[in-house]
Amino acid sequence: KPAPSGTGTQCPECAIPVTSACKFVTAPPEGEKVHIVLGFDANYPPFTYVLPNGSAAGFDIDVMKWIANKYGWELELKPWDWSTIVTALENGDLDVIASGMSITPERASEKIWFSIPYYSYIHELVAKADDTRSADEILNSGAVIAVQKGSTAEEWADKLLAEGYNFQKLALNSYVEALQALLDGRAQALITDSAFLEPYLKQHPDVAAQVRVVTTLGAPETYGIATRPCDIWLRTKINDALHELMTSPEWNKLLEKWGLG
Amino acid sequence: MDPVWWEYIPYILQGAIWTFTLVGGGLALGFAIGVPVAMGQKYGPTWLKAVLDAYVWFFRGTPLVVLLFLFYWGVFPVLLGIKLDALTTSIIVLGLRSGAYQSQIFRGALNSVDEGQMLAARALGMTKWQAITNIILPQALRIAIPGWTNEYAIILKDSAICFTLGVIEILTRTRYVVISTGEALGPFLFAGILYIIFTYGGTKVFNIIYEKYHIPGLVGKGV
Amino acid sequence: MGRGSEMVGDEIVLRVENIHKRYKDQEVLKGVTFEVRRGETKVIAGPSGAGKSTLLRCINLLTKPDKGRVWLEGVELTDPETNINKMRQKIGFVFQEFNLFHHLTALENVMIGLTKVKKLPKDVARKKAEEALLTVHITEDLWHKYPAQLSGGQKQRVAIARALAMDPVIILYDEPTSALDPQLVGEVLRVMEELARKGVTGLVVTHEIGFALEVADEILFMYGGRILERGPPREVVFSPKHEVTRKFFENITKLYGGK
Amino acid sequence: MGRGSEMVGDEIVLRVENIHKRYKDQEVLKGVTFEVRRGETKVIAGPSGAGKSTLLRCINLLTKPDKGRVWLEGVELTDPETNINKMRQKIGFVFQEFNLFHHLTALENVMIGLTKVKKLPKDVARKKAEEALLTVHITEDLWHKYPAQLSGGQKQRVAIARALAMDPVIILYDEPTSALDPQLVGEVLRVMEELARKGVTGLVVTHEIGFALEVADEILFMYGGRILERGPPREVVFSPKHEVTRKFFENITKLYGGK
Amino acid sequence: MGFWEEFIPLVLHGAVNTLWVLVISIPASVALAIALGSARVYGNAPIKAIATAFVVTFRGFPLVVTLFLLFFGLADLGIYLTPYQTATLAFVLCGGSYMSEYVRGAIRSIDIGQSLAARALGMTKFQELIYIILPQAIRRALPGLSNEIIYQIKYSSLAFVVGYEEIFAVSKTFISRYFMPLQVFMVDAALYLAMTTAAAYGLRALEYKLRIPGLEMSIR
Ligand SMILES: Nc1ncnc2c1ncn2[C@@H]1O[C@H](COP(=O)(O)OP(=O)(O)OP(=O)(O)O)[C@@H](O)[C@H]1O
Ligand SMILES: Nc1ncnc2c1ncn2[C@@H]1O[C@H](COP(=O)(O)OP(=O)(O)OP(=O)(O)O)[C@@H](O)[C@H]1O
Ligand SMILES: [Mg+2]
Ligand SMILES: [Mg+2]
Repeated sequence: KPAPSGTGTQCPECAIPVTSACKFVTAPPEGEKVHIVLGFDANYPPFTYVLPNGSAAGFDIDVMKWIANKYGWELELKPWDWSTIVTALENGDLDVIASGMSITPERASEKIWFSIPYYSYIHELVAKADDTRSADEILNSGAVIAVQKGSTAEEWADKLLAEGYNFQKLALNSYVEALQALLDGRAQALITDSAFLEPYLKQHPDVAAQVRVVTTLGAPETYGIATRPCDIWLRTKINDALHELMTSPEWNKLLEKWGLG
Repeated sequence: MDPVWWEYIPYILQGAIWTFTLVGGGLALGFAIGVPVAMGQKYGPTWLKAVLDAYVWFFRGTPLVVLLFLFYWGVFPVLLGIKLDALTTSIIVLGLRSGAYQSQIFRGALNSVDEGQMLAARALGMTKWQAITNIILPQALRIAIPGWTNEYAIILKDSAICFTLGVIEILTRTRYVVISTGEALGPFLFAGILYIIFTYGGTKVFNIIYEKYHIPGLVGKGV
Repeated sequence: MGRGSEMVGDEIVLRVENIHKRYKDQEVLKGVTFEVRRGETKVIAGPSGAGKSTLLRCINLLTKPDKGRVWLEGVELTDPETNINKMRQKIGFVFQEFNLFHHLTALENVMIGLTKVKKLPKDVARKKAEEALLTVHITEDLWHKYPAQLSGGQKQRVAIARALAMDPVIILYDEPTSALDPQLVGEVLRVMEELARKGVTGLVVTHEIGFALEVADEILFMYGGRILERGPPREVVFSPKHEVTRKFFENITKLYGGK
Repeated sequence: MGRGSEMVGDEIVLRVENIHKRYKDQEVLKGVTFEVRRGETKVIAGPSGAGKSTLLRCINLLTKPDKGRVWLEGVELTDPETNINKMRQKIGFVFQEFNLFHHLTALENVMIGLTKVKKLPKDVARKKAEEALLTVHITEDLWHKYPAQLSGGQKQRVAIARALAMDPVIILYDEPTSALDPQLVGEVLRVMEELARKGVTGLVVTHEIGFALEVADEILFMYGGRILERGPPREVVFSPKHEVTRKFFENITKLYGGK
Repeated sequence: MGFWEEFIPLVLHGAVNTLWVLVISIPASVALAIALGSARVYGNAPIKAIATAFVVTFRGFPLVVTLFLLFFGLADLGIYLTPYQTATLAFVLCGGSYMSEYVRGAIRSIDIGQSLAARALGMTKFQELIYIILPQAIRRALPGLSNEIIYQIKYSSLAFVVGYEEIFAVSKTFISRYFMPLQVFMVDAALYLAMTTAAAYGLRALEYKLRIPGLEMSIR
C-alpha cells in the first residue's frame, strides 16, 4: 500500500486552477463546521447503491462516513448521474466523488485529482460454466461479449478489438444487464471487473454456479476518491484518514462486510 | 420467497412526488409558452415569426440532456448570473422545451379552424386579438387536446432525464433498484405499469375534457 | 320604384371607388365604383362568379382590395391610419356561408359581438341578442342549440340576427334569403324594410329578383367583375340596356310567367 | 300541371313508410309516408325546421330513422341485410351545404365517385365528370379550382354535377338552387327536366315555388315533422286546405304580385 | 490522440447507426399510427378496444422499459432480437402509438358533411376513410406528427440501453473515459439538431406542398 502523500494521484504537469467552486484549499477557520457533499453513482453495488428506504449504502459510503466521523465533518450524500458527475464536482455541486472510480491518467487531469488508491481490482473474462474453451478461442470465435457501457471493462474490450481479436462487443447499461445477457445466452462471454463480480457471485450463489472466470486481463487497477485539484487541504485530510483506516483492523472488517475480502 | 425488490416499492413510489412536480411545472410552463408562440407563428409579423421559428427549432431539436446541462451550468450561472437549484432548472428547461412542442400542436389545431370563423369575427369588428382569443382559440384548444395528452405522456417519462442534474424520480429510482437488487425484469415491469396507470389516468382526464367540450353535432366519428 | 326611397336622404353613407381585386391568374374585380345613401337599399345582382361576394368582402376589407378606396360616413376605410375594427362594428355582414361560430350556441353567437366588441354588460347584451333572434323568428327553443344542430334556414337567420344586434350603420347581406322558405323570406324582407326605415342602410347581394323589385332603390348589375348596368329595379330588370342583362333576367319572366 | 307528368310511369321507384326521427328532446319526423314513381319530380316544401333535410337524409340512411321503412326499386334499404353502399350509388344526393370534398378540385370531386365507387377507368371517369360539369355550366377554367376557391353558385353546381355523374336512379336535392342566380336556376331546372325525361326521378326540397309550379308533379307540404298536405302544385299553392299552408304560400303572391 | 480525432470518427459511425434505425422506424411508425388512429375512430368495438389497449400500453411504457422488455423479456422466451431489431421495433411500437393520437384527433376534426357526402356517393366506410377522411386528416395531423418524428429522432438515443452503438452510446463511453461532457454534448447536439432540422424542414415543405388552396388561412 502506498504511503500517504499530500496529493494522491494527480496530473503532474497540470496547473491547479482556483475557481469559485474551490472550498477547501486551506484549512477552514477554527470552529467552523465543515460540510462536505459526497457525490456517488448509485448504480454500483457494493460500492455505492441505495437501500429499500432510499438511503445510500455501500463500501465507499462507509469509508466516507468513517472519514467524516473522524474529523467531525457534516456529510451530505447526493446520488448523481455518472455522465455529469465530474462537471458537478467542478462546479461545486459536489465536493468529493467516492463511487468506485477507477484512477486512470485520462481522468486525473485538470478537472479532478484522486486520493491515494484504496481498492484494487482486476478485469476478468467470464463465460458460462459449461463453456470449456480457452480465452483465445472465445475472443477469436466471433462471439458476442457483453460489457458495461462506459466502464473500464469496455475500454478493455476496445483494446482487445484494436489488437485484432475477433468478437462482437455488446455494451449494456450496467454490469447486471451485461451479466444477464450472458445468462440469457445472448452473449457468450462477459468482460467485467472483480470489484463487481466477486461480491455479486457471493451474494448470488445460483449465478456463481453457472459461470466461470476464464482468465484475468491485464494488471490490477485501483479506485480513488476524486476531489477538485485545488482543494488541497481536503485531499490531504482524506489521504491521511484513508491511510489511517487502511492500516487499522477496521479496514478488513469493512472489506469483509461488503464481500470484498 | 418474495423478490427482494418488493421491499423497494415504497421507495419507487416516493419518486412520484418528483415526477409530478416536474410534469406539472413543465406542462404548465410549456402551455403558457406554447399557445402564444403558436399564435405568433401564425398571426405575428415576419420578424416575430423568425424569432419564434428559431426558438422552436432549437428547443425541439436539441436533446434534453444537453439543454439541462447548458442551462444548469451555462445559461443561468454564466450568462444570467443566477444560480438556480436543480429542480427549478429542470422545470424551466422542461417547460421551455415543451413550449416548443406544444406550439406545434396548437399551430396544427389553429390550421384546422376554418377561415370563415376568422372572417365572421373580424366582420363583427373584433380585433385580430379578440378574434383569436374569443373565436379561434376556444375551437383550436379543443382540437389540440389529443395532442396534448401525448405531450403529457412524453413529459411524464422525459422527466427521468432530469436526473442529469440529480433530480431523482421514478425511473431513476427503478434503475437503482435494478442495480441494487440485481433483478431487472420485475422492477422495470412495475415501473412500466406505474407509468401506464399515470398515462392512462391523465389521458382519461383529457378525454373527459375533450368529450365535454366536443362541439355537439359538429365533428364526425364517421357515419 | 323601390319602397325605401321615401326615407332616403342625400347623405352618402358608403362610397366605393374603383375597387380592383385579382386572384393570381384571374381578375375578379375590375374597377367597381358606386355609393349608397342613408336609408337606401341597394341590390347587387349578377351571375355566379361575377365577383359579388368578393366585392362585399372588399368593402369591409375582409379581403384587401388591390386598388381603390372605400369610405363609410366620410371616414376612409382603406386608409391604413383608420381603426378598421372600430369601423367594422358599424358594418353588419351576413355571409353567404353563414360562418356561425361553431363552438357557440345560437344565442352566444349573437351575444359575443355585443359583449366582447361593444363591451355591453352581459344582461344587456343578452336582452338585445334575444330581441334580434326573435326578430328573425328564432324562438327560445333554438337559442341553446349549436350551429351544427340547426337547419339551414335557422342558421341563416341566426347569422342575420348576429349582424342586426350590433346596431350597424349599414348591413352587407350576401344572399341572406337563400336558405329561407318564402314565408321567412317575406319576414326577413320586412325586417330589412323596417331597418331601412330606421335609417339602417342595406347593400344586398341577392338572386331574389322579386325582392329587388319590391324593396330596392337601385339595382347594380354585375358582370365579369364590373358594374355593367345600374338603375331603378324595374328598368334594369324589364328594359335593360345590355343583352347579357336581358338574358340574365329573362328567366324570371319565364319562370314566374305562369302567374 | 307539372311538366314532367307525361313521362311518369306507374312503377314506384321510392317508397317511404312511416319514418320517425327524434333528436333527444325533439321529435323531428313524426311518421312520413309517400312514394315516388319513375320519372316523377316531387317537391318537398315547408317552413324552416320542418324536417325536410332530415327526411332526405333518412331516405338514404345517412341519418338512421328511429322507425319506418324505405324501399328503392323494390329493395328495402332499411333492411340490415341490404348492402346500403351498393344502393346509395343509385341515389344521388345534393346537400344543402354542398359538402364538397375540401381536398379535391372541382373535377376530382366529381370523378372520385366514378373511379373509387364505380371503379371506372380514369379516362372514362374523367370524360363523364367533364360532361356532368359542363351540364351545370362549370367550364374548364374552374375544373382545377378547389372548393374554397369557388363562389357559392359554383360550389352548388359542382355538388349537382357530382350527383349527376353517378347515373343515379333518383336524385335527392336539398335546396339545389339556393345559391344560384335566376339564369342558372333556369338552367339547372332544365337539367333536372331532361333527367326526368330520361327516367331519372327527382325528389327536391326547395323554396323556389316558381320551380315547383313549373316542374313538379306533386308538392308535399311538410309542417312540424309531418306531411300536412299534398297534391298537384297549383292546388297546394293556390287553394290549400290548411290555414298554415295558405299562410306559407301567401307571400309568393305578395312578393311577385307586382308582375 | 486528441479528443476530436478520436471522438469524431466514432460519433459519426454512431450517427450512421442512428440513421439506420430511423430510416425504417419513422415511416413504419407513421403507417402504424394511421392504422391505429383510424381503427380507434372507425373500427368496430373489438377493433377499437384492441387498438386502444395497444396505444395505452405502448404510450404508457417508458421507451426504456419497452426496449428492455423486448431485449431481455423476449430472450427469456427464447426470442433473441438483435440490438438493431429491438430498437427499431420499440421505436415503431412507441412512436406509432404516440402518433396515432394525432391522427385520431385530426380525423375527428373533419366536419361531418365530408363523411355524409362520401357515404351518399355509395362509398363504404372504408372507402370514405381512405379517399376522403384520411387525406384531409393527415394534412391536419402533420404538425403534430412532425413533433413525434422529431421526438423519435431524439429518442433514438435510448437505443444504447440495448447495446446499440448509436450517437449516444458512443458519447456515453467517451464521457466516462474522459469526463468531457460539455464537448461531447455539443457535438451530439449539433448532430441531433442537424437531423431534426432536416426532418422539420422536410415536413414543413410537405405541409406546404399539401396545403389545400384557399382553405387554410395561412400555412407557412
Ligand atoms: N380564394 C380564391 N382564390 C381563387 N379564386 C377565387 C377565390 N375566391 C373567389 N375566387 C374566384 O373569384 C370569382 C368571383 O367569386 P365570388 O365569390 O365573388 O362570386 P359571386 O359573384 O359571389 O358568385 P355567387 O353568386 O356564385 O356566390 C369566382 O370565379 C371564383 O372562382
Ligand atoms: N344533429 C341535430 N341535433 C339536434 N337537433 C337537430 C339536429 N339536426 C337537426 N336538428 C333539428 O331538427 C329540426 C329539423 O331540421 P332540418 O334540417 O331537417 O330542417 P329543414 O326542414 O331542412 O329546415 P331548412 O329549410 O331551414 O333547411 C330543426 O329544428 C333542427 O334544429
Ligand atoms: Mg357569392
Ligand atoms: Mg334543410
